[in-house]
Order: sequence, then structure tokens, then C-alpha cells
Amino acid sequence: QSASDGKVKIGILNDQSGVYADFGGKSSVEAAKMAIEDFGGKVLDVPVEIVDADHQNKPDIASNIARQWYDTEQVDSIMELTTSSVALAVQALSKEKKKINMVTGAATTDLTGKQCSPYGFHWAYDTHALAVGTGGALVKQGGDSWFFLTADYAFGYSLEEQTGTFVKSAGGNVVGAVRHPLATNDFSSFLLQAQSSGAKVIGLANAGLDTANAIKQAAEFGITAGGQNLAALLFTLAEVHGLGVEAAQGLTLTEGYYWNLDDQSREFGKRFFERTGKMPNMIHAGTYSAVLQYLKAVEKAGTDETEAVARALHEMPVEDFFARNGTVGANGRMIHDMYLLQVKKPGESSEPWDYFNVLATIPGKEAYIDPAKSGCELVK
Amino acid sequence: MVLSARGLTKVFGAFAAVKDVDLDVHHARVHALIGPNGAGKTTVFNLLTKFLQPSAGRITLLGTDITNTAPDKVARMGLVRSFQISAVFPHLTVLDNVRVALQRPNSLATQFWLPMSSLGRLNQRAEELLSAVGLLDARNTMAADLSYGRKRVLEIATTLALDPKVLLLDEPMAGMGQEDIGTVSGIIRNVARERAVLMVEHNLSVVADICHHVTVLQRGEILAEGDYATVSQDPRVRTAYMGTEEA
Amino acid sequence: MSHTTHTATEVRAERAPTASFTYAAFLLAGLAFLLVAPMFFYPIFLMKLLCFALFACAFNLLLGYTGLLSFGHATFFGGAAYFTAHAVKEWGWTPELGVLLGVAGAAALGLVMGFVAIRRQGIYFAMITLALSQMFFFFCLQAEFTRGEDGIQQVPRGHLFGFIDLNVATNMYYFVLAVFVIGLAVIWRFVNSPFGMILKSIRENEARATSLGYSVAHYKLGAFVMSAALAGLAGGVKSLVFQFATLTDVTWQMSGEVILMTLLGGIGTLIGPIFGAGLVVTLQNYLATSDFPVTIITGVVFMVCVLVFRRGIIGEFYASRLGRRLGFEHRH
Amino acid sequence: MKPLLEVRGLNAWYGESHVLHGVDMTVGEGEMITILGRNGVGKTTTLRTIMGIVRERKGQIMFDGRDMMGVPLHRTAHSGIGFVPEERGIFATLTVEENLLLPPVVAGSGMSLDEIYELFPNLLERRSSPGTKLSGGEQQMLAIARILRTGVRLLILDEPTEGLAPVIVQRIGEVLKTLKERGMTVLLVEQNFRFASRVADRFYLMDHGQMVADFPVGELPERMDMLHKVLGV
Amino acid sequence: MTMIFGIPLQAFLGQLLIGLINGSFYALLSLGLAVIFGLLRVINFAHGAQYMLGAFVALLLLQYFGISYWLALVIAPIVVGLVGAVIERTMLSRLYKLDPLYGLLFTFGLALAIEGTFRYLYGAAGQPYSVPAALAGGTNLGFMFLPIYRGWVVVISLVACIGTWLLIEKTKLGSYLRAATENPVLVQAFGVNVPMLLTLTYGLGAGLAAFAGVLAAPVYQVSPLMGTNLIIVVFAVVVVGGMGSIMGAIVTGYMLGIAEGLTKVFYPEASNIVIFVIMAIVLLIRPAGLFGRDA
Ligand SMILES: Nc1ncnc2c1ncn2[C@@H]1O[C@H](COP(=O)(O)OP(=O)(O)OP(=O)(O)O)[C@@H](O)[C@H]1O
Ligand SMILES: Nc1ncnc2c1ncn2[C@@H]1O[C@H](COP(=O)(O)OP(=O)(O)OP(=O)(O)O)[C@@H](O)[C@H]1O
Ligand SMILES: [Mg+2]
Ligand SMILES: [Mg+2]
Repeated sequence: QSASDGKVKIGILNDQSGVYADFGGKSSVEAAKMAIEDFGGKVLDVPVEIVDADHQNKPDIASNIARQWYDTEQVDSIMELTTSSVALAVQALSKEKKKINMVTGAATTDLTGKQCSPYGFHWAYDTHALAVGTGGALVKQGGDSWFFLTADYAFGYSLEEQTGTFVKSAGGNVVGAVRHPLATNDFSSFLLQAQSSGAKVIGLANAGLDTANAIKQAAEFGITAGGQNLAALLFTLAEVHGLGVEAAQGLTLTEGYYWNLDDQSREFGKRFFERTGKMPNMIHAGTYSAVLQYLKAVEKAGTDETEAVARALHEMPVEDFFARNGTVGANGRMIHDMYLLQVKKPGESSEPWDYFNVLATIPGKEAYIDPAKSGCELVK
Repeated sequence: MVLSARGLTKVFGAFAAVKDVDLDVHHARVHALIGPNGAGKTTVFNLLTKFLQPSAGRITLLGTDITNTAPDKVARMGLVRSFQISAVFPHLTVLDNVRVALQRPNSLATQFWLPMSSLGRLNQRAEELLSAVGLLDARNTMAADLSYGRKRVLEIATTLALDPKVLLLDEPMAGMGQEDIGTVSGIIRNVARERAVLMVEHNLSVVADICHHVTVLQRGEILAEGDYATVSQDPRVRTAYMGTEEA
Repeated sequence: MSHTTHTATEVRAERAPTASFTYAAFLLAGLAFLLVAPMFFYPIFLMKLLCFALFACAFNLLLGYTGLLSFGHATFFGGAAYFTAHAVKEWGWTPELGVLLGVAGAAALGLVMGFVAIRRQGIYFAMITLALSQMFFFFCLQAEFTRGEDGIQQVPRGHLFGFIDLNVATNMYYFVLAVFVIGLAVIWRFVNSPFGMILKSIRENEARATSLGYSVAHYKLGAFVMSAALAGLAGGVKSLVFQFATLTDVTWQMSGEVILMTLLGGIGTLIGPIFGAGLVVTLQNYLATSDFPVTIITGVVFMVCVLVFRRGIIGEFYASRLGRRLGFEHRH
Repeated sequence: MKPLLEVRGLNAWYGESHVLHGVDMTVGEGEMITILGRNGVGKTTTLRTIMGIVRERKGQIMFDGRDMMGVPLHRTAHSGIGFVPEERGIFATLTVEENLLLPPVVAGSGMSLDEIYELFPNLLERRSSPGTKLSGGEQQMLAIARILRTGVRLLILDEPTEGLAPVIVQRIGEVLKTLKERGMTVLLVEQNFRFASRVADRFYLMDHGQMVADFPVGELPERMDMLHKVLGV
Repeated sequence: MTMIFGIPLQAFLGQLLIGLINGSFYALLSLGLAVIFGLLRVINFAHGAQYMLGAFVALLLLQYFGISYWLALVIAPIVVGLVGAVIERTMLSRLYKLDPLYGLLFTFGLALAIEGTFRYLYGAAGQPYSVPAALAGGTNLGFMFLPIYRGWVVVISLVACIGTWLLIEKTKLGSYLRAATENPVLVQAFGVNVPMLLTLTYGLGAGLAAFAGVLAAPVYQVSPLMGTNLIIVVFAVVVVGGMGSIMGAIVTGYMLGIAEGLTKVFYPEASNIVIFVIMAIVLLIRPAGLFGRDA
């Protein structure tokens, strides 16, 4: 009953210098450290160590580092894995090496679908959950006609398509869509098209700077003032902070966590803020949760041996400030509640980083794909 | 007659640099093109070698119409020029400069699978050419390190390497010392035994010395034609070009 | 158009006659080292290094020997990776056929890009290749078969010629090594051939080469396609090594990286880019786990190289006293 | 005569190649000096070194009593030296007139634009066309003309007659004489011996990066033998 | 309703106007690039970074010193221009005697270093900068709602472009600059302080980029990445215009902005590559670019 090599070692592999550095980045490493500290710094009487690396959004660098970690540095599991090409590559490698990986930074449902792994877990969110959250739930709030601004690549299409499905199944309709190239600076043409469509909701099926610029320019062109709502399909607290409430007000989005939700989440948020100077988003909190759950699983399994820990992870419920009523499907998907959030008006915000009103809670069962239908071959 | 032009005209914008020039260059003769600065001599060269496309007129090389042929093709047909401003390959050795020119006629240019040593069989010919122009001692010098005059000599050697049927030389003696002028005159006279040479030259003693036929150009038009003795007595040529200087 | 600026692109006299022996000795030592290297180093890391080294050498073929700075070589590297990965994964081709397809695809891309780009020289050329490769990037981003930002994942390595199992790390390594050595040999021959000589002369004085009857555009295009094909060779093999092909390899940042590798190693030297690639790859790996942001370091290395270290590692070595005593010659 | 330019023990290098090996010469105020020498002996280099373009140099250069060794290149002209380079240096992106007006006027004694156009009518005709669209000879005229405007006291010319039609060569000879009458000092390098002998007051003969002889124009007949040996004239 | 190519005339006019607005940025940026290239033979890869710097300087001026947009519009270009001048004097100037490719590589490194540093310090997401009060809001033009600020961008960038063009083509300073491009040593031998001129030029180019950056700050998110991809498009604009030509850069900037704007309506997926496609076509037909001088 012990760890194989006298220690349990966790690797945080994410983007620390590139476009997704705000999304998780170095702060996620801090979140992981907090999880280890909260757990007591030791598991099975051996110390828990952490290593981290910046994969620079390059799958080959990520794959190289992961390999070295597994082969020569006795790393037992790798967490976060921002961006889907990296996550898929490292998950494939982990599968081959029989090691555990827990993804909190990538969105693709393939991780727990066609390319699932018995040792791979997908923690914080995925495109499906975002689509259900923003698409389905918003229709119930009255936003029943939609126009999409979609980034012109696979990620954008799948967000648009999935969201569209939920919009329709909730009784709404999609009046149109326009595809814009990745890394577009100027959205005014597209926004004018969206405006003239008369849709109640303009869905932004894009990410990062594209979303931020679209929102900013929508305000400039008086689109939100004209009564249309913006819904960002992948946008987190960190980006809202970057954009400022002035420009972002009224925007709706879905996250798996919001720090100002209740006492539990506030407590973590405050602690995280003290260490990093910013409030956590769902990626930070998700990484915390993943690390914590992993340690719990090691403890339960009584070993850090992969098969046993993976079994424990699959069996154990997840219950922390991040995941309420969390369960893990046979495909590795951690199913937990999501929140439909709306950005407050500048006057409403009572303290720094107090940006969201919670419009609705989406139960995990609705938010995530039923593992049985995920297309993952591990699910019988 | 190997090269001939009829009604050759070149207009730059509103300015006609060459106007309706007829020119016949014959085998085994040195033909000089002279004229005041800006008369259009270099432009005629550019037209003949197809570095410029004529605005009007036709050019025939060895019986083939080349009015619309690309410059490298023209060169392959045997019409080769030198430049007024010296043109060598500065960071190749003198020997390599000549060998590059030898490669094409010897069909050793596109073989990317052969070793460099396959060029060795060009050495003998290259060295012959170099010694003919007195550059053999500099065979391993980088062309960039040659003085101006020796660069011009090298350029002539490279040009000869192509064994051209027609040789166009733009002021081959410019910037050359007296002794080199003698050498180069000798070379030109020699090569002209088997080919046609058309040259632009301001050094009248050279023209008088080696040219069989002279065409005088002025303001883009032919002013006079004939052998040197005739042309140099033409009063119009004297005022427009030669001044009072004795040849 | 006849004045050529030469410093960047000058072909270094790679070896003086006296250096032949030293040079051969170095090459043999290097080869021997690579043969036993997997015993001491991480094989995947070595393979990655070899792929990038070949890529850099292919790039250098163009820059160092024709004076054309392509800012779009990622297109060939990353494009070939996609082609190979797709052929092997979706069509079940054997690895060698997959790689050949990658090479052919890269050559075809090279033909198209080259056709447009060689109409201009110098920096224009660089900018045009950059723009065209950006077009290819967007194509890859949007095309169905590349799977967008997921990339083509879990590419099977398969069996070389149907019977050598490339899933065995050593087999894979020696396969990559063989490809690398062949690629290098091709470059060496290409550069030191009658064709290479004409390339040099074109770079030195284009108008003069034309007047000697060489159709400059064809020669340049030939070199461009050759360089693209070899870059494709590197990219195709890389996709087998890592078993995926992603967008990273077609971004313009990748084109920038290969320039850095070449610059760092020594433009116009045959083996310089190998060292440059080794250094960059190692550095990226190392910086991944340090606290320094990689882009800043890369940027600064670039600046320092250009300012004080232009000849690159190998170039500086050739020019150093030791290098000269060993018989290497270096003009600057 | 008061020396305007004095050069003592001038050495110059291009990288590692040592080209000038102790050049000594003196140019008196108002004199017209011609440097003769075969190709590659360092004539151009001498001029460029005096001008301050070649900066790897040792020795002494005094101009008008002032030490020029420490003067930065862009101040040389302001001390009163004008330079017409061998390769002419006409600017392609500038029109003929812009080329003419380019060098800053350093003293009031220069020629006016009208005088210059009178001297070189070709330039007047093509004044608004781009500089390098001129023929070779026209470019040479332009290169000389533009320095005449600036009012320098010492004019340094590198093979000014190269590539010029005989009429123009004559005209340049006349121009130089006119300039001399106005008190201009001229230092020139020439291959065209006939031309040189017509304009120069004094000759320097150069070989292997040194001045090997110097003699006034009057001694020319008796020196012909030596010149023949050194120059092949 | 009048239709043009299947879309309402009004929408068409709106898109045309928007294209013009984007064209203003292209024109300003390609102008700066053309100035630097034309005179220093340096492809300023750091141009995008300098544009970003302009926006950031404006932002930081506001955050730390409470300096308004209007002052920032003057100060930021000066600051960035000075930084550019220092970089030119201390580093870039050593590269002139070498192949121009080195200048490109150097500025490429510079761009990486600057962008990397800002990403490190301020994150990738960027920060907001609001439209100055005097230019807030918009007017309804009948066919579209035009934010006043965008109108301002068009006007002021036109002014800046024309001013720069006049400076370079019509003044003595300009002729020094152009001559120095070709043969700096000779111009120096004529008595012009060329190194100083070049430093000024680079400063001017960088300042122009920064000026565009400040103009962009209220429109786009102020982010370290804002110039990264833009610069490649601007390169293409400059190639289409013809590298030597300053006027070419300006006119092409506006033209391609409009072309891109219209593509966004007819075939939005292609809007990011339309400029590259135009570039390829132009090169095939006119290798020197639309306004290029050399053939
Ligand atoms: N590309 C061009 N565009 C406009 N004008 C040109 C062009 N090329 C030459 N010219 C003009 O055409 C005329 C003839 O020039 P060319 O170079 O042919 O003269 P040339 O007879 O060779 O003179 P030189 O003996 O001085 O070399 C000149 O007045 C020149 O300015
Ligand atoms: N930039 C340079 N780099 C290296 N060597 C040079 C350079 N320029 C000239 N040289 C060498 O210096 C020597 C003197 O050259 P210079 O140009 O001064 O000769 P010159 O007397 O003017 O000859 P010419 O009559 O041919 O113009 C020559 O041997 C030449 O090869
Ligand atoms: Mg001429
Ligand atoms: Mg000389």
C-alpha cells in the first residue's frame, strides 16, 4: 500500500506565454499547489510534488515534455492541457504510457468521445456544455431567435452547430450565421449583418481576442443598446476582466464555476486572489478540483498505480467547491453543474471582480453528453 | 550578315531614345557604334539583346526573327553582350567566372546530380581564355578583389567563353589602362576573325584601329555610316561627336 | 538589378583542399555519434532534432545557396506532415509511401508558391512567401481533412516496407536517421554540382547570368522546389515520429523558427543548420520548464545573432583560429 | 604656393588587404594635379581615403592647415572638399534637377544653376527625368555638375572622362580650366593620358600604393620614357 | 429597394464605408512601412509591435498619469518614435551595410521580444480603452449607423498620410532621404549627416505605427497580439502597392481595405485571404506592384 517511487508527482502542462496564458497559465500552477496544500502536502505518507511546463501551444513540445516526465521524472499524472491539439496528443501518449491525464484547458468533446482513453479525464467544461448552457438556457430566458458570428474553423463550427441544436430544441430558431476568419480585427461588417438580421441574440461562436473585439465593437455600433443580446460561447471571467464591464455589460456566457456564487466558492476565490492577484475562472478552479480529486483517488486506491487510481477516479463522486454533485462517466467525462452568467452593468458591480449575475444553473446531466452516446468505445 | 535590325525604335514615355534605326552586323567584322552621350547606343544594345522590348521594328539573328524572344533565349542562340557597368560574379574566383560561362555551351548546367569535379574538364578551355586576356595569374582571386580594369578584361573572357556568334561589347575599354587597351584591342581583333562584333566605344584610336565599319548615332537616329576614314571626315560627325580632337 | 548584396547569402567556401580530411573526419565522427546517440539521449527528442535539422538544411539550401529568403517554409514542412498523416491514417498507406506523398505534395506546393514568388527578389520575395504561406495556413485551418485545431491525431507509424515495425523506438530512430543522412547527401550533391554553380552565379549577378544565356527563373524555381521537397521530407517524417500533424507546423512562426535555426547555425554552411536546429529545439524544451517566456528569449536570440553573431556557430568556428588551422576557409 | 592639401605617410586597408603604403603628396592652392597609374595601383583608394570614405587608414591628411583624420565623413565636404566618384553615384529615385540640387552648398563661390545648364545643355533638356535614365555620359556630366554648385575649394575627380564622347571630354577640359581660373584646386585621377596632359599643372605617378614620381607638366617630354615603362603609354 | 449584387444598396454603402475605415489603418501602417523600407531598405517586421506599443503607451498614460486620448495621440507616437530612434541608433544602424535580409531578421526578433514582453506583463487578453467623450456615440447616416469615432479615424489618417507624403516627396529633407537610400556614403560625402537622417526616419516610421495604434485603441482590444497578424496583411498591402512608392502604399491601403470590406459581405470566409489573393494576381500581372517604380 504505497506510492511506487516514494512520491506522487503531478505535472501541469499548459500555455504560459502564448494566447491562452490568461486562460490558465502560471496561475493554474498556483491553483494546483493550493490543492496539494489543502490536501495536506502528502498522500499515502509520501510527499506530493508538482512540476509545470509551458507547451507554447505546440503539440510536439508538449508531447516531448510529457514523455520525459513520464519516462524519466516519475510524473504520475498530467493536468490542464490547454488547447485541443495538445490535449489530444498528450492524452494519446498517456494512454500508450498508461498514465493519467486530466484535461481542464481544452474544449473538444473528442477527448471523451472518439479519442477517449481509459486514463483520460475531462474536467472543467466542453463545447457541448457551453452550447447547452448558453444556447438552451438562454432561449428559456426569452432569447429565442439567434444569429451566429462563427469563427471559420472546426472549433467554431461545432460550437455553432451544437448551440443551434439546443436553441431549436428549446423552441427557438436560428435566423442566420456569418463565418469570419480566425483572428479578425474588425467585426463591424459582420456585426452589421447580425444587426440587420433582427435576431434577439447574437451568438459568438469564437474565442479569445476575436470574441473580445466583437463585443467591444458591438457596443461601439450600439448593437446592445439597440436591444440585441450578445452571447459568448467560450468566454471566461479572465476575458471579461480584460474587456471591462463597460464594454461587456449584458453579455451572457456559460462557465462551470463563478467565484461569487456562494461562501464555498468565495472562500477559494479570495485565497486564490491573494496568491495571484486575480480571481479564478473555471479553468483555474477546475485544475484545483482535478488535482484534489486525483489525490483523493490515490488515497482511496492506496497506490499511485495508474489502473487503480483510474478506477477510483471513475467510481468516486466529485464534491468540492467547484463540482457539485459531480460524477465521472465511463468515458472520462466529469459531469457537473454549469452556470449561465450575465455580465452586470457597471453600476451593479459591488466590488472588484464582481462581474456576473447568475441567470440559471444547468444540471450536469443536461449539460454534458450522456457517456453512452458519446461515441467512446470504452462505454459498453 | 548575322544580325540585322530594321526600323528599330524605342520610346520611353514621350521620349524616343532610338528612332527608326537600321543596322546590319556582318560575320568576321568589327562594327562600331559611336555617338555622343545619350545618343541611344546602350539602348540599341538593350533592344538587340532583348533586355528591352522595341516599341517598333524587327530584329533578325542568323535568319531567325527574334523580335519577341526572351533575352536568355537570345543569348543561347549566340548573341552575347557585355555591360557598360562592369558585370562579373564578384564572389566567385576568376576561374569560376569563366567556367560558369563555359558550362552552358558544354551542357553542364542543369546536372544537379553530378559532382563539382565534373566541371574540371572545363579548366583547360577556361585557362586558355584567361591567358589570352592575361588574367591567368589571378585565376584563384575573387573577382571582387580585382581592380576595375581587370574586371572588364575578365568580363570579356567570360563573354568569349560562350563562343558567341555575335558579340556585343558596350564600351569594353572604359576605365582601362593603356596597356590593357592594347591587349583587349588585340583580343577583339582576334575573335572577330570568326564572329561578328558590334561595339560601342568612345576611344577613337581603338575605333580607328580595329573597326571595319562605323555607325554614328545621334539623338537616336543614324547620322552617318561607313568606314572610319569616311565617317571621321564627315563634318556633322565632327561637330556632334568628335570635336576638334585628332584620332 | 545587377548589384547584389552578398553578405547574408554568401556561400562560404566550405572547405579548402586541406580541409577535406578534417571535414571527412568530422562527418564520420558526427555520424558515429548519431548512430549511438539513442543510448544516451532521448530517442524522440533526437528524432525531433533530426527532423528539424533536415528542415533547416533544406531551408538553407535556398537561402544560403541562392540568396532567397523564404518566409513561408512552414507551408512545406507542415503541409507534408498533413499529407503524410492523412495518407497513413485514413488511407492506410505504408509509412514510406506516406512520406513520399508528403514530399510530392510539398514539391507541388513549392512549385506554385515559387512560381509566384520568384518574380521578385530579396525582401519582396520574403514577404510574398510569407503572405502565400499565410494563405496556406488558413486553408489548413478550414480544410476538413486537417481537423482544424485538433489536428490529425493518433497517426499509426505502421511497418516500413511492410515488415519493419516502426513502433519500436530504435527502428523508428534509424529510419529517421537514414532519411536525414539521405536528405543531407542530396543537399550536398545539389549544392556542389554544376547546377549549384549556376545558382551561385545567379545569386551573385542575375543580369549577367541572364546575358550568359541562363534562364534565371527556371534555376531559382528548381532550387525552390528542391528545397520545398526536402522540407516536406522532414515534415512528413516528423508526423510519423510524433504521430500527429497539427496547425503549429504551418504557422508563420514556424517559418520564423527555421530561419532562426539557420541563422544561429550559420547561413550557407552545410552543417550549420544542424547545430542551429539542435540549439533551438533544446532551448525550447528547456525553456518550457523554466520561468522565462519563450518568445522573449527567441526574440532576443534573434537580435543578438543578427547583431554580433551573424556567421552563426559553424560560421564562427570556420572563421576562428582553430577553424582556420584545421583548414576551413571563411570569407566574410 | 601655399599647400592646400598635404598628405603624409598615408596607409589604407580594405579589411585585411593593405592597399596604400605610405602615400605622400602635396596639392597647392589653385593647382590642378593628376594622378597617373595603372589599374589597381590604388588611385581610387587614395582619393577615397582623403575624402574619408575609407576609414581604415593611418598617416596624416592636412587640408587648409586642418587635420582631417578625425573629421567625420559628413563634415569633410563642409571643410571644402567635393568628390566625384568613379561610379558616378547618380541617384535613381531623384530627378536630374534634384540630383543637381542635392549636395548642400558649403560656400558662396559655387556656380549657379543657370551657369551649369549652360555648360551641360543635355542636363537642361532632361532635367525632370530620373537620374539613372540618363546615358552613361550624361550621368558623368551630372556627377561633375552637381559638385560645381556647392562652392568647394578642392575638387576631387575620379576618372571624369571615362565613357565620354570626345566632344564632351573637350568640354570638361574647358570647364576644368575655367574652374582653375576661378581659383579652384583640382585633384584628379585619369587614364586618358591625352586629356590629363592637357589640363594638369603637375603629375603624380603612382605604383603599388605609393607615389613613385612627381613632376610638372613641362617635364613631360623628358619623362615619356619612364611613363611608357610604367603606364604603357 | 435598390439591390447591388443581391444585397440592398444601403447595406452595400455601409460595407463600403466600413472598408474605408479599415483601409485607413492599412494605409497608415503601410505608409510607415513604406517610409522605413524606402529609405532604410529595412522591412520593419517590428511595425506591428510598434503599432501595439502605441496603443499600450496610450493605455498606460491613461492608467498611470490620467493622460487623455488627445494628448496620448501626440505623446505616444513621440515616445514610440524615440524608442525606435534609440533602437535604430544603437542596433539597427549596424546592419545597413549588410544584406537587407538582416534588417528583416533583426526586426523580426525585435517584434517577438516586444510582443513577448507585453504578453508576459499584461497577458494576452488585452485591456479596454474607451472612446474619448467628444467622439463618443454615432450618427445615423440613413444607410448605416456610423460611430463618430470611426469617421474621425478616416479623416485624421488621411491627413497624416498626405502630410507624410508631402514631407518626403516635396521637401529637401525628402530628397536627402531618398538619395541616402541609394548611396548613403556618397550623400554623406556631400556633407549630409546621413546617420542622423536615418535615425529620424526610423523614428518617424515607428511613430506613424504608434499613431495608428493609438487610433486603434478605442476600436480594438488593446492587446499584445493586436499587431501580430495585422502586420502580415500590411506587408501584402505594401507588396501590392509597390514597395518603393509612398503614394502607392497609401492608395493601396484604402483600396484593399475596401476590397476586404466587400468580401466580408459576399464571401466572408475569404475575407482574410482576399488581400493575399489580390497580391498574387497583381504579382503575376505586374511584378513591380501597382505603383512600383522598378520593373
Ligand atoms: N529606361 C529609360 N527610360 C527613359 N529614358 C531612358 C531610359 N534608358 C535610356 N534613356 C534615355 O535614352 C537616351 C539614350 O540612352 P543610352 O544609354 O542608350 O545612351 P548611350 O548612347 O549609351 O550614351 P553613353 O555613351 O553616354 O552611354 C538617354 O538620353 C537616356 O536618358
Ligand atoms: N572594396 C575593396 N575591397 C578589397 N579590395 C579592394 C577594394 N577596392 C579596391 N580593392 C583593391 O585595392 C587595390 C587598389 O584599388 P583601386 O580601386 O584604388 O585601384 P585604381 O588604381 O583606382 O584602379 P583602376 O584604374 O582600375 O580604377 C586593387 O588591388 C583592388 O583590387
Ligand atoms: Mg551607354
Ligand atoms: Mg580607380
